[in-house]
Amino acid sequence: MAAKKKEEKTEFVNKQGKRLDGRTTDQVRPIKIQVGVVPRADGSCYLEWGQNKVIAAVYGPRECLPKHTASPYKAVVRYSYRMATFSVPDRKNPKPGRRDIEISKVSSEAFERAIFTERFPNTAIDIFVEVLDSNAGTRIAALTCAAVAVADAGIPMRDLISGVAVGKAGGKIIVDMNKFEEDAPDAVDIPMAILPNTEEIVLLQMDGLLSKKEWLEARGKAFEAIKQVYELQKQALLKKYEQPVEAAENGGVVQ
Amino acid sequence: MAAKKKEEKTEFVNKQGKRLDGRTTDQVRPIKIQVGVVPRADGSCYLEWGQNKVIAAVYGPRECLPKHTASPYKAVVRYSYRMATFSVPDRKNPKPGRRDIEISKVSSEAFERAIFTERFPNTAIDIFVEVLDSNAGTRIAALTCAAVAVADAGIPMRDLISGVAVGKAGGKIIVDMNKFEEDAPDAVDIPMAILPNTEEIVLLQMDGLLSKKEWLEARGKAFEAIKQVYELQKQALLKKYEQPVEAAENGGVVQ
Amino acid sequence: MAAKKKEEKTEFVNKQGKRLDGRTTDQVRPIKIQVGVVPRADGSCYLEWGQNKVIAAVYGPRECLPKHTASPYKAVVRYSYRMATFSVPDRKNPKPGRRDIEISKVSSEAFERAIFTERFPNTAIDIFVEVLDSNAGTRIAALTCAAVAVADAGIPMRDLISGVAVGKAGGKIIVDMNKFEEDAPDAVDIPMAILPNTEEIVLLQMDGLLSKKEWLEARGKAFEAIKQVYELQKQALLKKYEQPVEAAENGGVVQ
Amino acid sequence: MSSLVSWDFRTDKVLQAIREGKRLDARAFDQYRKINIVKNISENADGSARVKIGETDVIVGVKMITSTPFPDSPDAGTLNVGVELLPIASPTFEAGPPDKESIELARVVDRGIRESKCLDFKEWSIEEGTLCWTAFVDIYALNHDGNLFDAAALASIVSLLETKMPKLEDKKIVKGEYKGKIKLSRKPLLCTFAKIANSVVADPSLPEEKAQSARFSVAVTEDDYLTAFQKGGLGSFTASEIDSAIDIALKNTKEIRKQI
Amino acid sequence: MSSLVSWDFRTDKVLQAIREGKRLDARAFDQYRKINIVKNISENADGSARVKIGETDVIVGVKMITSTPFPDSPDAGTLNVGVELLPIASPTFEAGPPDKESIELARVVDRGIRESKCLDFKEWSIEEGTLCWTAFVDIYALNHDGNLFDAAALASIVSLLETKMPKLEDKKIVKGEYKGKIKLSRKPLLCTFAKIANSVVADPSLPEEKAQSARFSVAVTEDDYLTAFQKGGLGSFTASEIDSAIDIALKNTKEIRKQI
Amino acid sequence: MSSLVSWDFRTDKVLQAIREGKRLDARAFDQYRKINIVKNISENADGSARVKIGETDVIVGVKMITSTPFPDSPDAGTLNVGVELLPIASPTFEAGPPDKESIELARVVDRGIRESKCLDFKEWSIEEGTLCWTAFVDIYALNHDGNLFDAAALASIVSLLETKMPKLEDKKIVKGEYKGKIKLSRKPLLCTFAKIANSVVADPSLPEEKAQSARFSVAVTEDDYLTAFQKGGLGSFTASEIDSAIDIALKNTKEIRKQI
Repeated sequence: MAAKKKEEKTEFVNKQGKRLDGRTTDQVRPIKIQVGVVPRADGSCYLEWGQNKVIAAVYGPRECLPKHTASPYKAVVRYSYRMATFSVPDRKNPKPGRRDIEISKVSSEAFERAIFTERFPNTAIDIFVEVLDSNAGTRIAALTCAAVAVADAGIPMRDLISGVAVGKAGGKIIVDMNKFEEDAPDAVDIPMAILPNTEEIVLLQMDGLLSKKEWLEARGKAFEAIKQVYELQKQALLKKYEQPVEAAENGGVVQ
Repeated sequence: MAAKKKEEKTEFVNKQGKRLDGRTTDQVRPIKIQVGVVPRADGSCYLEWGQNKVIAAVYGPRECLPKHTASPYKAVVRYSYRMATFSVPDRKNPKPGRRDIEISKVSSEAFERAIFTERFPNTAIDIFVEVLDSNAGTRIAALTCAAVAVADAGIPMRDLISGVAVGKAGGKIIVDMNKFEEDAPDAVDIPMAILPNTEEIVLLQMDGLLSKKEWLEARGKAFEAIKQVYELQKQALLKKYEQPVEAAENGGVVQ
Repeated sequence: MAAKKKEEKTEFVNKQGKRLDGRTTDQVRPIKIQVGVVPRADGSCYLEWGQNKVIAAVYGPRECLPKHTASPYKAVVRYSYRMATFSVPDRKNPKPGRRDIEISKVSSEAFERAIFTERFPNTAIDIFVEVLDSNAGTRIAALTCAAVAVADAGIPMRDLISGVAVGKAGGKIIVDMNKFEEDAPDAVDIPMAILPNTEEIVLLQMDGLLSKKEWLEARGKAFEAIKQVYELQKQALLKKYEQPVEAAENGGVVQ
Repeated sequence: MSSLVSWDFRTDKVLQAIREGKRLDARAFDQYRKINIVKNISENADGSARVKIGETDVIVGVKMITSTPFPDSPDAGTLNVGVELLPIASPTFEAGPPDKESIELARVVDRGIRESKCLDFKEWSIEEGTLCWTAFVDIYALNHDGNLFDAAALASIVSLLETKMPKLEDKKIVKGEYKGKIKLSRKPLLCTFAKIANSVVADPSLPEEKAQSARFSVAVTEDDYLTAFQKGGLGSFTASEIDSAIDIALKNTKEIRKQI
Repeated sequence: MSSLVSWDFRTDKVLQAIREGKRLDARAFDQYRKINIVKNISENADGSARVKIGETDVIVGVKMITSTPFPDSPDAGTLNVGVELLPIASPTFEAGPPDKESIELARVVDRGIRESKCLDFKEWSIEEGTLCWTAFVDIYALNHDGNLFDAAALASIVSLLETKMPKLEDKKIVKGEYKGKIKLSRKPLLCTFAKIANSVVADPSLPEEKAQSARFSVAVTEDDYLTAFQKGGLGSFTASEIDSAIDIALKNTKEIRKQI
Repeated sequence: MSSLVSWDFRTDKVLQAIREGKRLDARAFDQYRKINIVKNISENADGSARVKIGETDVIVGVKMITSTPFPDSPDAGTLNVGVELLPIASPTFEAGPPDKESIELARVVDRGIRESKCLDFKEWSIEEGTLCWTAFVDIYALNHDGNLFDAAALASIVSLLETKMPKLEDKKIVKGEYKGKIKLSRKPLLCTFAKIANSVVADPSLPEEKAQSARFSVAVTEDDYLTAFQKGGLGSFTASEIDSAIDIALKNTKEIRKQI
């Protein structure tokens, strides 16, 4: 939060509409998804999103302990977002911080909407996500990866969860900001996730100074980008059933 | 405890028998009590004692969890004394310290004597007190406030608990020391609480260098002062049933 | 582990085969053992081994709480190795560190082998050891002391556990290293414990640079030394039933 | 004893009313409860306030502390927001280290203030790289009757507006002496909405919170900037529900701001 | 196995005896059990002692450590008393961070010593504002047979009387070298009393502690000053019971002090 | 769902096979599963690797951090090894502070590396007594299928071999700039054995670990030194079993080292 801001004069989008990393304002970084990378888990997924690398595993529905935390009406979803100590420029304290806890909370709530929890009373569905490398947008990368892992576990969902972080840098609304853009002096960050078929918003956060008009532009761009993410998630799930999962000679990444 | 001591030569009581804040050696600082300030609680009280400001709420008798801490013979009284971070000159660490824990323990024990706990086996009576502003004598202000809150909750008691801190500064025995007096080089602090009708001592602590003779003088002054405190507690309880509780336009304080 | 190493040229064993404290390479420091020093415990022992001083108490077999940690097949052995803050040259943090936890774990496992745990299903056997003074070899002193305490508690064992730390300093394999020897630049430390009658190894750790040949020499010396320790343990246990335990006029030490 | 009230029963009543276009306490869907603000309620705090929204009661105190700046902002001070959901305030709150509820609350209040850039942290540098001011804003819930978010955010801003900057001598704070109030260039306020059945209402009461499927909070400034969003709860919002909530927030805060 | 003893049965016996003016172990109401003191039981400690009162067994070690003085006492050292009720000592003690029992015990021992002003903390200043001595007095219970308070306080004073001041070179401690013992101008001792039925007895044994309704401790010096009070337990004391306990404490400590 | 597998049944099968001189996965008693190594899997790490032994999957990242040297080694840097048994990796792993299993694992990996003297900590001194490099080696289990010890140790050594030393300017790290790799003079590797029935097998799989009575690990270097032993588990080893395990470790590591 107290991150160093870049010089005011940096031009984040040039006259040709290109960003410093060559992307257009609407363009998402390359995404690679591999399903079923943790044999011991009920469902799992490895995802790369630009430099971000995350792994997710799902256990459940299983017994909900301690018992007083269970619900007789539905499964409890417990989502845990964590970052490896080496996944950030400065070494992260291994103890979960307040940011980790907040992200885990709002992400749990997104999955409570997506999963048909009412079908599994008195159980817990545990979703664990670990960030192995990072460059802005990890909470959305984690959520997107976790949604595929939940599907891989065969847990019935209303829809996958798909998301993107839109934002502002140098006065321009751009999609899927990278770390350099996130450090713009006027940066605004808007992580957002929806159930793509109904366009219900299940996660929405924002920080920065944003006008209502800018919000409407950002929201529009986000919905477009999310459609692309959704297609990649579906393709990865299909691929699992088309070809045998290969051992990770290539580092566990589908090219 | 490692507080800075004032110059040896300070005269804490002048020839006219007046203290630096104008009080006599026997005089208690102004006390204001308002009953029933926390609508969600079973009983509550807000109290100002000089600069000290404390709020107390009582919940119970209620289920005692975890169950192995309950008693089949009586209610368990759990008293929690805490200070807001901004209630002291230096910012207090929000984590309860050893002082908080000791005060909570001896105050719990005082209430175990005051309350007819044997009438509520297998339950807990939870008393929470938060100090919002402080200037010496907070544990007694808290206890006095809590006693009114317990009465407001309708929990049967042998008697209210009333208390005062007596002590020594500049060689003189004085009642209800303020922070400046507490920092005297020869300061002695004696927090004391009794059941006023039977004069049973239910809380007694002391630190400082005190002769037996001085103790007897201090004890006598304390018993006198406690009678005044007791009257104010009873008046506040009566007032609740005489007039409707007003919203805290005046900061929750009865003038 | 980051301990300061002594000058390379120190000669740890002289031409007469004597070490700096006068011992031979095979000689164990003086050991004193007193059985039954904690009246409230089910079994107990106080042991001095050179400068090391440890006290052990055993409670159990008793109820195993929390219940989900119990086994329907056997008693659970819980061994706790702790060091008093003042038992080391620098004051030790009172919170158990990673070293304490590791030593407690491997020692617990040694006792799981020694005790006929299968005779006491659903119970816990708690072994607590506190180091009061130290000079190298405390984990073995603690284990040796605890074994006597377990016997004193009347808990049936396959055999006592007896141990010694062998090692290397200045290129020589020596038995029962002291702190000065442990700080040799080429020091190797090998704590080892066996059931003496079957010569089963129940605890074995090592750190340092050691050749296979040196290991064989060290192992041989260790087995010899352990026999002496075993005799002292047996003598102490016999003594308890021969003479009444004297109050600790002499500091709780059998001369 | 309030803890014995049947929440299921009350939830049904809230839902039924909302479906009929009403609220149990007769407010309009976009209407706040009565707000009461008392300033400077603790002398030992450098700034403090007590805010009630209906019966929801929150107290905030600010302490200005000298500390070491962050390595990546060596010439700037900082802000630290903490929340304690005191067990005084509700039978369901427990003492102990901050849980996820209080952490979320603290972080949303923090973002609303920080991201509005109302505080010029550069002014809080004392000596580059070694010493700066940190404002510790500590929030205590005293009675929970719904919408602690907005009460906490409002009490925080009022407390900061009252906060005096301690005097320094030899880089040490002189107790009880001050050199004027700290400066705030904006007054961001938080507005929280509950989605109940298919409606969205402002400033939810406790029974409404129990009946809500989702929560949305937006922090707005007097110059109509949005500075923080937070969606919470198990349900979802449509895009148009969010847009409409933002409009109501911009309108309501103009009223609330008059009371500060 | 001692943990299986029926305490209810023993409590009845204690109460019956007290009502008949007797104690189960035949002591007078104001009489201590036999006290045994062994000094210097740990070479790595700068001072240490083991004290038994009856079968109650406590060990204390002192470490003199260099540290930063408190901001409000830049020219003084300080004292830090810790207690561990080792699970060795009783089937009811559990390992873990200090609980309220051990915190109360530590703080009462601390106050008794500190408030007697027996230690001149100014002498422990090394460099004003930056370096001073802190005495860490760590108390370990080895066997609990009642009245750990007095055993802990006595072992602490004996340990401090034996404590040597480490040598300093370049503001760093030279291991194993000392420049004489630290100075104590007084020897405060703690006396603890149990109220059982309507009587008050000195030095309660464990069965007496189980039967007591309340506890009172007073620390006294050889020049007849009182330096700490602490009432504990669920019951109460009359003023005259307190006064009488103080008199007994002043008398008993004269005897105990001869053994130091 | 893997957590529902009957381990008792699998354990019986393992034991039966071992008694017949076989392993369930048809390996020889001294044979490792297939090892797969991927280097540099995290750009933000200064060195990193992912190692699979069979389906056991471990990731390690190294961060070089400037810190204060230990008082007893003012002219040397140091090593800090941490392990997180992520709940991702097994239904029986739980989130939370390190438990005794992960502490033992971290300390055995640490000893194997440190005691081989492969790292010259003196080279990591920046300014005597005040500043040095600490290598934080953090190990994360991603899938647990037995023998996490060897996978963790191998991934740690590979990560250290890849670790670049950050550039310093004014004693501060320049993000993303490096001055070459750190030096390792040896490559210690850990070999772990399971005692099952009366046999000892190398590189136990998860079903074999469930069936084992005891575990023995030995770290060895390319110049045939032993640098760490660790016996774990409820059972015991004979001296000749230990000796034979050491010989197998010296042999197996020559093969494994070719893959680094």
